[in-house]
Order: sequence, then structure tokens, then C-alpha cells
Amino acid sequence: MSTADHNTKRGRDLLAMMERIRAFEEQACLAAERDKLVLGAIHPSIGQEGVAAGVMCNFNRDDILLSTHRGHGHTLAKGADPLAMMRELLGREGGCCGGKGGSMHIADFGVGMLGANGVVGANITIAAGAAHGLKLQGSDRVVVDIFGDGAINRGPFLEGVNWASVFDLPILFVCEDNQYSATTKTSSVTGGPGAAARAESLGLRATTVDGNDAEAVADITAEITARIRAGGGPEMLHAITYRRTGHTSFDPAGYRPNGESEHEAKTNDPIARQRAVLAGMGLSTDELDAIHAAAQSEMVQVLADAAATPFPADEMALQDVQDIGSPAQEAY
Amino acid sequence: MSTADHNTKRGRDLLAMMERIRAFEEQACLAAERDKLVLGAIHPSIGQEGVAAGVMCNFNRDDILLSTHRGHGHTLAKGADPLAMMRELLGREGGCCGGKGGSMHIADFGVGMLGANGVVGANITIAAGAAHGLKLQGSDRVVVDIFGDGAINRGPFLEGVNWASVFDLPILFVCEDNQYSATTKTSSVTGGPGAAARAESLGLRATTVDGNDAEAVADITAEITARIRAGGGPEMLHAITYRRTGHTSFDPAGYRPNGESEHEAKTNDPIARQRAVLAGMGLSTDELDAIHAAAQSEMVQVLADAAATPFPADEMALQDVQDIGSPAQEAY
Amino acid sequence: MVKMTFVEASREALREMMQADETVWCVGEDLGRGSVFGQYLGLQDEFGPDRVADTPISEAAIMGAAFGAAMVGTRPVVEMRFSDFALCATDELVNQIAKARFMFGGQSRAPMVIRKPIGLWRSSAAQHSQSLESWYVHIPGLVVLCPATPQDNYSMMKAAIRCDDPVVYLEHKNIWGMEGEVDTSLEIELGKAAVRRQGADVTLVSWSDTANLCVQAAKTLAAQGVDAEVIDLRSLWPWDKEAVVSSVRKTGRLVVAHESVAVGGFGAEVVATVVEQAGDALRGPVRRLGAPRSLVAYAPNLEDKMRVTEQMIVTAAKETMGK
Amino acid sequence: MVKMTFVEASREALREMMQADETVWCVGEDLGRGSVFGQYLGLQDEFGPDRVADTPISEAAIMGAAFGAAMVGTRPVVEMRFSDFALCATDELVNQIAKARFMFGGQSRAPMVIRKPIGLWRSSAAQHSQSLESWYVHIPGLVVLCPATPQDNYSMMKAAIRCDDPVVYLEHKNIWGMEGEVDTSLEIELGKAAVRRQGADVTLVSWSDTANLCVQAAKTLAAQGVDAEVIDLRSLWPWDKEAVVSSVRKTGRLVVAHESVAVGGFGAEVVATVVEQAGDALRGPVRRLGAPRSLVAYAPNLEDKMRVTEQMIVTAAKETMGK
Ligand SMILES: Cc1ncc(C[n+]2csc(CCOP(=O)(O)OP(=O)(O)O)c2C)c(N)n1
Ligand SMILES: Cc1ncc(C[n+]2csc(CCOP(=O)(O)OP(=O)(O)O)c2C)c(N)n1
Ligand SMILES: [Mg+2]
Ligand SMILES: [Mg+2]
Repeated sequence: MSTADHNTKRGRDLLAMMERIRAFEEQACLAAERDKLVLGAIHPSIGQEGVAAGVMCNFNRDDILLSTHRGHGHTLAKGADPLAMMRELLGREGGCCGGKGGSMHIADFGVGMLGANGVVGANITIAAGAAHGLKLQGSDRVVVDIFGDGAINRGPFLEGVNWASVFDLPILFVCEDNQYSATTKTSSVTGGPGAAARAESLGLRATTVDGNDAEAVADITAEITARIRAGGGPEMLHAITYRRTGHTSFDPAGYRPNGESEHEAKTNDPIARQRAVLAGMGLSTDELDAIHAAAQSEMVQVLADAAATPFPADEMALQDVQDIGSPAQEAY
Repeated sequence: MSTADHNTKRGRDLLAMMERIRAFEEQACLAAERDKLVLGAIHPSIGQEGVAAGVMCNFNRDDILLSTHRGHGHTLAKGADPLAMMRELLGREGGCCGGKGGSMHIADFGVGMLGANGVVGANITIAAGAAHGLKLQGSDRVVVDIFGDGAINRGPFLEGVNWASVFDLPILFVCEDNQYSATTKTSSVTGGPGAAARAESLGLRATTVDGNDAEAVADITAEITARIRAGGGPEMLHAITYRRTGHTSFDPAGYRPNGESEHEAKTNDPIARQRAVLAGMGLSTDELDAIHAAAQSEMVQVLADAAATPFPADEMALQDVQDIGSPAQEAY
Repeated sequence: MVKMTFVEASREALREMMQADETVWCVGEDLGRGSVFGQYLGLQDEFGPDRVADTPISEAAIMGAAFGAAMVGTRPVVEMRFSDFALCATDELVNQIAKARFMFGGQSRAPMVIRKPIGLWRSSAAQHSQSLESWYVHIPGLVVLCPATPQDNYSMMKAAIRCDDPVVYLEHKNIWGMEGEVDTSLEIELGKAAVRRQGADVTLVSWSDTANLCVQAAKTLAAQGVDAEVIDLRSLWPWDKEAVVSSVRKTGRLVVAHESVAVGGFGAEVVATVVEQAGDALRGPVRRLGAPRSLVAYAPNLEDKMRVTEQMIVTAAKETMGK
Repeated sequence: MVKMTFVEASREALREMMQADETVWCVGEDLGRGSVFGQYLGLQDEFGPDRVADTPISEAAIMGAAFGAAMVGTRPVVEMRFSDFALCATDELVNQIAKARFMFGGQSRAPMVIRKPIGLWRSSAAQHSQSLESWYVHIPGLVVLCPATPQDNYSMMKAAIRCDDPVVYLEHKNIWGMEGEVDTSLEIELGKAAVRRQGADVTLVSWSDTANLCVQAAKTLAAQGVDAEVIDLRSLWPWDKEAVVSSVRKTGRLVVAHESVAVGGFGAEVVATVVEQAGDALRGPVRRLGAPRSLVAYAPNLEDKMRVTEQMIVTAAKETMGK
């Protein structure tokens, strides 16, 4: 394959992944709002797909990913089955966690996805530890840990990043900076210049990238992961993007400046930008639309299939607690 | 008073305070090792007195201090009564915490000393909060929080310093860097360049000083506290010194390179250095020896008086738990 | 009497306390937007961002800083959002706040109200559903409150803010919208239980939303000829042993029910205390209801397996009577 | 049979497990120097700094990183130094480690041993003296062990490392030097109690160092004509209800004693369970001993007020017999 072909293939894959993530989350939001099938909260990453697609295309199936409450995109991009994920969002049998975790606790160990997390920042030390374990095992696998801009104000950020630095671990920390922490503009509660400066102060090389430019994210992550795979130690990628939805699918986000989100959608959508890149490489509008349509129909079907799946068997309520000791309430 | 006189007075005060701290801790170590009167652990700051004396001479009685397990020096320099402190180390009535806290929990609210702490790093968020409280009250008092080099690897360092940064609080953070964390050389478990860089990444101005040069510590702290009192916001002082004893008075510290401590004692003792400074200002050896002797006899008497004090009344075991709810075991 | 929801009740109490005492302030994430459940709606507009402070996502610092601010004379109301996240600030609460007054020989006070919404709330899953009241009762230095009605949430919030001890204040997430009449002049002494229903046959002891379930169960039991007394402890430390013991001396029968895990739950303390202090008065087997020692799943049917139900309470009550 | 101290026993067990299974490793502060009580002395020399890892003072990261490493197939032994400091890692233990297997639908395991030295140790004061075993028993997903003898510390440490569940392993700081004969071939099934003394008159239930005190008390009682059975639970989750219930069915009398705070302690769970399962067998009042709901002071005489003593156990046993 020529470099140009190679670039086109990667560009197409990036677009396809972003379209699939977008379509998955649009269906998930419909399932939540229109169909009332999602009973817990979901945190869409609509508008942030450039980070998921651009970062994750540099990792293999047997590499390790840890993510956050806003982790559908990362998980899909790691190779998880969208039907198992949608079932999980609906709390159904065959969900990737058997319906026991829901959106905030999605995990698919089969593709190296060791869990979203309902506690902001908690994945950072755990991810460092996964890298620690891999290093102890002499493995050549690496870890990528994605967290939000809000997480850098929690203690585990310092402890986990310092840990990776001290033990020189094969891990990429990605701060996916969508500029908001729930209803708060993150910059208003963050001292100093932010994620990259903090990581540097802990001994890491840190790089900042436009997270809505999927090509740029993919390029820079390729360079970084090459260094990490070569034993260069942990690094930080600070990817700047924008949270277009509310914090959850139900949040109208009235705390944002008027028009901010609409402006971002119009001028800075990672999918639109990638379509433009591919058009520049010579792809036709039809080709691009076909990628969109394929993603749409895949995810419409996924939701339909998920909705047709039964809830888990009641006995599962007491399964997988622990090996020893009965969980049953038998006090009387 | 002329500037020269002023300088001589401050220099003398610095020496006197360092001599008193040294004498207090020497007596405390004797009480522990020779007399078996100290039943819990004590953490001497012998060799680190330059930090305590140099920093604290810039704070008033109604300013607030929070400190660590190695806090005798800071507490004395804040103006606490050494007899009440020694009684506390011996667990006696009239100890500054009534004998209930011991060395690791010394506090003297009467002089604005809100507590040593047995949990490394825990004082950092609390100190930020004290400054927050003062700011809410419109007070012009300021806070100084002293912690060790080991504490910068704990989450509360990031959360507390970021907090002070975000709320722009009147607080000086002092990292008293004695190069060791218990039996570990701190640099071996610390990523990046250390305390100052971390504070800067969180938006603070940070200054590094030779902690064994009491004059330099006093000078730079004077500049910093002037800025803080003028509303300039939080700052960090990184004071480099050396822990000459083991971690506790009982620790032989065999993990250190041979001769390291002895070399420091010989070449870098803050008291010897301050004596030299004062000799340069014209003080005679007799004058300097008199300062030493006064400190020695004060603290010998303090130990004798403390040892002659009874233990607290047994009823104190159930006092000062809380206002409501009886602490007594009355289940049967 | 004013009609209020559970969430309005504590918000109104907080507002009045903030008006009356300028040392009272609130601190937590997203308070300017009312926090997750609207507990602070409008307060930042009224009192400004200094007294209703929006913070970084830093639970340890929220707890620790509030404590520092309490030691210098302010009275913080600390918001932990979900009680689960409060676990990120356990050292601060348990090793620092609860211990300072004693450890420092009485020199300090920590007048703080630490709000931790608890309990099952549809499909919140394992990290957003816990009720760990029994942990806090086990920690000397802490007051532990579990209001279950708008009236109690109003009056107890006021009492909690007035209290000079650190108060762990556990509101149940499932009843924010519960309506009730509130007498704003009613003062509640912390540590006194509410007898929600008088009865002669069996004593049902509970707290938080499960106390409301017990009131329901008592109605059902009445229809079946069983006259249940319902005691809502509302305060778990101090707790009203006298009310429970004297009720059991009257009825001779005891059911304790709570939403949290049964093993190691506070229900065990209630049963053990009754046995120690009034074991001779028991005229039937004792029953204790709580969640299995399993986790709260996302799927609704699995989540339901963690719930104590009205039917379970009814059955247990009848069992104590040999029915 | 080999003579070992309590600290040697778990160190030897750990060494053997590390020799047998190269996925086992240790992680914590100052391990290279043996940690605070010499629990790791010599192990870094033998196994190198990768498998006996010295860490920053970062309890949250120690716990969290060990968990991450466990999920990718290693078996960490985590050192928390004093159980009190483990509170800095509560989210990691309770929200993450304990919940992951269930929450992820059985995809993960967290085979970890989390060592938290507990208990009173002369003049360690309020932040270095706690015993919070009842907290961990209340958390689904965790195994909770409290060995009280060198034999148990040897055999239970091995079983704990073999166990695929996360194990909270609570050694008492006061008995590191306790000597005893150890049969290195003896395997102990987790969840089985040890009957430390057979007796017909009263059942004394305890764990950790208080179990040793009960053995002493039983000797004193024997001299006074009371034949006490001493049950050392050693494992609090799972715990050996059968052993306790059948003993109480035999003796008809129960004393539960532990060092931790009585209110909300695991003793309440034992009493409540016995009352529920064998209430009919009780022939005297039940007694529960634990610390007052106060804090541990530095002054030795005040510290002593928090101790359950042999005399208190003797008195309580006699009271259950109406003596
Ligand atoms: C420790 C903790 N505190 C608070 C929360 C509530 N919470 C959930 S998501 C969120 C905002 C997180 O912001 P960020 O890290 O930027 O991620 P984003 O939601 O923007 O993807 C908050 C405050 C939580 N889950 N965990
Ligand atoms: C959270 C916590 N972890 C571990 C300890 C045990 N410990 C006490 S002092 C100490 C070393 C602290 O080093 P540093 O902060 O540099 O202070 P120094 O002792 O050198 O003054 C350690 C590890 C503790 N007290 N608290
Ligand atoms: Mg964000
Ligand atoms: Mg140090």
C-alpha cells in the first residue's frame, strides 16, 4: 500500500469509527429519552469522537484501556461489540457486564477494556497499576488511560501519574478535555495551566493536541505510543475538545453561554472536519455518506436487538460477589 | 533601631530559637531513650531548626500554623509553651492536649497552632481550609502549613494546593525537604523535579531556599509573607535541609550512606552556621555560648518539671468526644 | 404548617440558618446549579458565591478544607453529592474531623454538617447506591442523622447546623420529591426517635426511607389484625435506646428493617442492645431485615433483589407473633 | 513443628508463596527495610525490588495500582502500614476492588491480600490504634481475616494469597512478638473458626488479640468453677455461624468480646445472629464487650480505659451464669 493509500485507509477508518460512535450514542440517547429504556444516567461524548477514534486506532486488542463514565466511544474504538454495549445500557442479559454495570461501568475484558468508572479520577491509579502488572510480567503490551479535565483536580491524578513516572511504566494518560465538569466550567476550578503542566511537573513528557482533529490526534498518538512501546516510559496527551451535550443526556445545560454548543457543532465537529479531510483526499460525497449510512443502520439495528433482549435472570443478583461466603440474607 | 541592630536582633532571635528547639528535642530524646518516659514515637527535627526558626519568625501569634508529625520545632517557634509540649510528649496532665495527643498530635490553639498530624499530607487540605475560613471572615490573618518532602506524593497535596490556588487564599505552603521519607530516600519515589515544580504547575509562585541558612529562610519568607498579606495569594516555599536523626528517635537509620549524617552535622548545621553569621556581626563566643546555655538549662528544667507532673485523671478518657451521645460502653 | 417536599424542607432550613448566622456557608461541586438534586437551588443567587462555593472535583479537599474552615470559626455545610464519593474523603472525616476535638484535648470544635445522599435510586448501580450509616455510627466523634420525612428534614437540618459536633447527614435519594406538612416552628432534639405509629403487638424499628415503608407495612398489618408500633430512629448516633427498649417491653416483639446490607448493619446493634437491655421482655423471635451481602446491580430486576419490601416487613412482623 | 513469632509466621508464609508463585509480589512503603514491624525483612534481598516494591507515600495509588496489577494477572500483597492509613484508600478498596467483579458481570478478579495492622499499641494515640473490622465485613466482595496466633498467621496468610477474592488481612500490632509452634503443613479453610478451648458452661466468642485474652480468661474461669468454651472466629467474612450457634446450643450462654468500639462493632452481628438462629437456646443474659465510643488517647492510663480486660471477660461470663 502506498503512503497515500495508507493515509486514505486510516482516514476512512477514523471517519467510520467516529460515525459509529456518534450513531451508537444517538441511538442510546433515543433509547433513554424517547423509549425510556435506559433507566440510569448516560453521559454522551457527542462531538468528542475525534479523541476516541484518533487515540484508540494506535492500540491493539491486547493492549489495555481504562476509561470514564463518558466512555462509550473509547470502548467501541477499542473493539467492543456495540450490541453487548447497548444491552448493557439497557440492563439486559448479554450486556457486556451482564446488565449489572450499566453505562457507567462498561467493561469488556475480551478486548482489553478494563472498565469505565463511576468515580471521577479513580481509573488513574488503577491504570497505572495495570501497566505496572504488565511490566512485572515482562509483557510488551501497553496501557491507555482516558480521563476528563475534571479528574485532574483529584488526588489520584497526582498519585497515579507520579506512580507511573517513578516506576517508568508503559502507559499513555489521555486527558480528554471537553472544558466542562458536570455543570462547572473546569477552568474556573483548576489552578495553573492544566493537565500538561501538571504531568510535566511529575516527570512526564506531555503533548497538547486539537482533539477535534482526528488525524492530528492519530498522528501524535502514533508517535507517542511508539516511544512508549520502545520503553520510553509514561506520557501524557492533553486533547482539547468540547462537550456538546449536557452532562447527562437529560441535562439541558442551561449554564453554558448561549450558542456556545451550537457554534462548536457548526464550526468544530470532528466528523465534519474528517469528512473535509477525506474529501480533500478525493473521496466523493457518496462514499462519505455511505460510511455515515452504514453506521446509522448498524446502530439502529443494535438498539432494536438490544431492546428485544430479556433482563438478566434474577439469580444473577447474588452471583459474582466473591468465591467464599454466601451473599444471601440468611440472618433469620 | 538601626538596620544593623535590627539584623543583629533578628539573627540573635533566630539562633536562640534554634538552640531552644535543639535543646527541647535533645531532652525529649533523652526522655524517650534514657528515661523511658515517652511511650509513643517521637520524630526529632534535629538539624532542621533553620526552617522552623526562619519561617516562623515572620508569623504573628494570631496567624495560623499547621504542621506534621515532626512538628516540635514549628510549634515552639510559633510561641507554644515548651513545658506544656513536654508534658504532652510524656502524656501528662497540663500537656497542651491534656496528654491525649502526644508528640504526633501536638496543638496549641492559644498560639494559633492547629495541630501536628499523624497522617502524612493530611494537614494540606485542612490548612487551605483554615485560610479559606479566614478569607471568608475578612480577616487579615494568614496561614502557614509545613509538610515534608514525602507528603508531596499524596493526593491531598494536589487537592489542597489547587484549592488554595483556585480560591486565592492567604497561605504559605512550606515543603520542609529533609530528603527522607521514613527509611526511603524521597527522590527515589518522586517523579519530576519536586515540590516547587508541582506547586508552579498548580498556579503558585514557588521559591527554593537553603533551609539550613536560617537568615536566608527568614529573608525570603519575609518577602513572601509580605506578598501574601497584601493579598497576593498562596505561595510555596521549598526549604531544603537534612534529617540528621533516624525517622524516629529509636531508628538507627542504617539505610543511609555511611557518614552522610555525620558529614551534614559537621558542615551544614544550621546552628553552627548561624553562630558564624552572628560572629561575623560581632557577637563574641561567650555571648553565643550564653544563648546555648540558656536554652539548655530551660529545657533541662522543662523535662524535670514535666516528669514530675501526674498523668491525666482517668475520667478524661471519655471527655471531649462530642456534645451529644454518651461515649460510655453501656451496652450491658 | 407549610407543604414542602423533602428536598425543599432541608433547603429552606439551610436558607433560614444562612440568613440567621453569617458563619454558615456551603461547599461542594456544582452548588451554584443547585447540586445534583436541587438541594441548593437559588442559594448562590441569594448568598453569593463565597457562601455557596463551587469547588473542584476534590472530595478530600472539600472535606479537609471545610474542617480547616470550621476550626477557625465558620460553620460549613459540606456536600458530597452521593455518599459513595464521600469515601474519597474518609481519612479527612474519620481520622481528622471525628478525632480532632478529643486528640487536641478539647481545644477544637468541628461544627460541620456533612451531607451524603444515600440509598437506592433506580439503576444507579453499585457505585451510586450505598448506605453506609453503620460505618459512621461506629466512629466516635460523629453524629449520624437519617431523616425520613419533610418535617424531620427541615427540623433536623436546623438542629444539625446548630450542633457543635460534626454531623453526618444522610438524606435518601429516593424521597426528594416526597411531600408533607412542615411546622417550621417545630424543634427536634437530636437523638430522639419519632414514634410514627403507636401499636401494642410488635415494634418495627427503622430509619431513613425504610421507616416510611414500615409505616405502610403497619397499615397493611392493621388490616390483618396486627397492631404494629413504628419507631423511626431518625438519629442513629445518639440513638433513642429508651424509646426502642420501652416499646419492646410493651409489645414483646421486635423487627428491625433497613435498606443497607444486613451483615454488619446498624440493625445488628439495635437487636443486640434490645437483647442486652430487654431480653427478658421478648415474647417471640426477633427479625432483622436488610439487603443481602451482595452489590446493587444496574438491571432493575436485579436491583430489586436488594430491596427490603413492605411484604417482607409484614411477613417478619407476623413471624414474630408466630403467625 | 517450628517455633515462630507472629511476625515471622506471616513473613515465612509470604516467602514460601513468593517462591512457589512468581505472580505474587508485595507493594508498599519502606518494604525494602522490612516495613514498620519487620513483616518483609529480607524479602527484597531474596526477591528483588520489583517483587518487593518500595513506593511513594501514596496509599490511594498503592491500593489502586495493586488492583490494576491484579486485574492483569498478578497477585499483589498490599501493605498499608497501619490500618488507619488505609482510610486514605477507601474509595479504591470499597468502590473499586470490592465491586469490580460483580459490577463487570464476573469478567474480573482481584486476587489481593491487603494487610492492615490493627489495634492498640502502647501510646500510638487516636490515628494509629483503630480496629475497623466491622466496616469491612459490611462490604460485599471483601473477605476479612483476623489471625490471632502464629499458626493461624502462617496458614491463613497462605490461604489468603491463594484466595481469588480480595482479602482484608488484619494483623494485631501488639502480638508481633508472640511465639508459638507452627505446623507448616497445616491448611486452614477460610471461614472456619478455631475452638481454642472446649467448655460446657458459657461460649466466649472473639477474634484477633482479644481471642488470646479469652483463652486467659477461660483459665481463670476454670479455677473458679466455670467451664468456658472459647471460639476464635479468625475469619469474620465468611464467619463460622455454625460453630458459634452450635456452641451456644450446648452452653446456653454467650459472651462476645472485641477490642474495637462496641457500638456498631461486629460483636453486635454475632449477638444478633445468635439471637435469630438460637435465641431459644439462651439460658442467661447475653454480654457484649468492646471499647467505649470514645477515642484512643496517648496517655497510658487513658488508653487503658479503651481496653477490654481479662477481668471484664471473667465478670461477663459469670454474669451470664447469674454468678
Ligand atoms: C469522585 C467523584 N466526584 C464527583 C462525581 C460526580 N461527577 C460525575 S462526572 C463529573 C464531571 C467530570 O468531569 P470531567 O472529569 O471533566 O469528565 P466529563 O464528564 O467532562 O467527561 C462529576 C463531578 C463523581 N462521579 N466522582
Ligand atoms: C498517609 C500516611 N502514610 C504513611 C505514614 C507513615 N509515615 C509517617 S512519617 C512518614 C515519612 C514522611 O516523610 P516526609 O513527609 O518527608 O516527612 P519527614 O518524616 O521527613 O519529616 C511516613 C511514611 C503516615 N503517617 N501517613
Ligand atoms: Mg470534562
Ligand atoms: Mg522528609
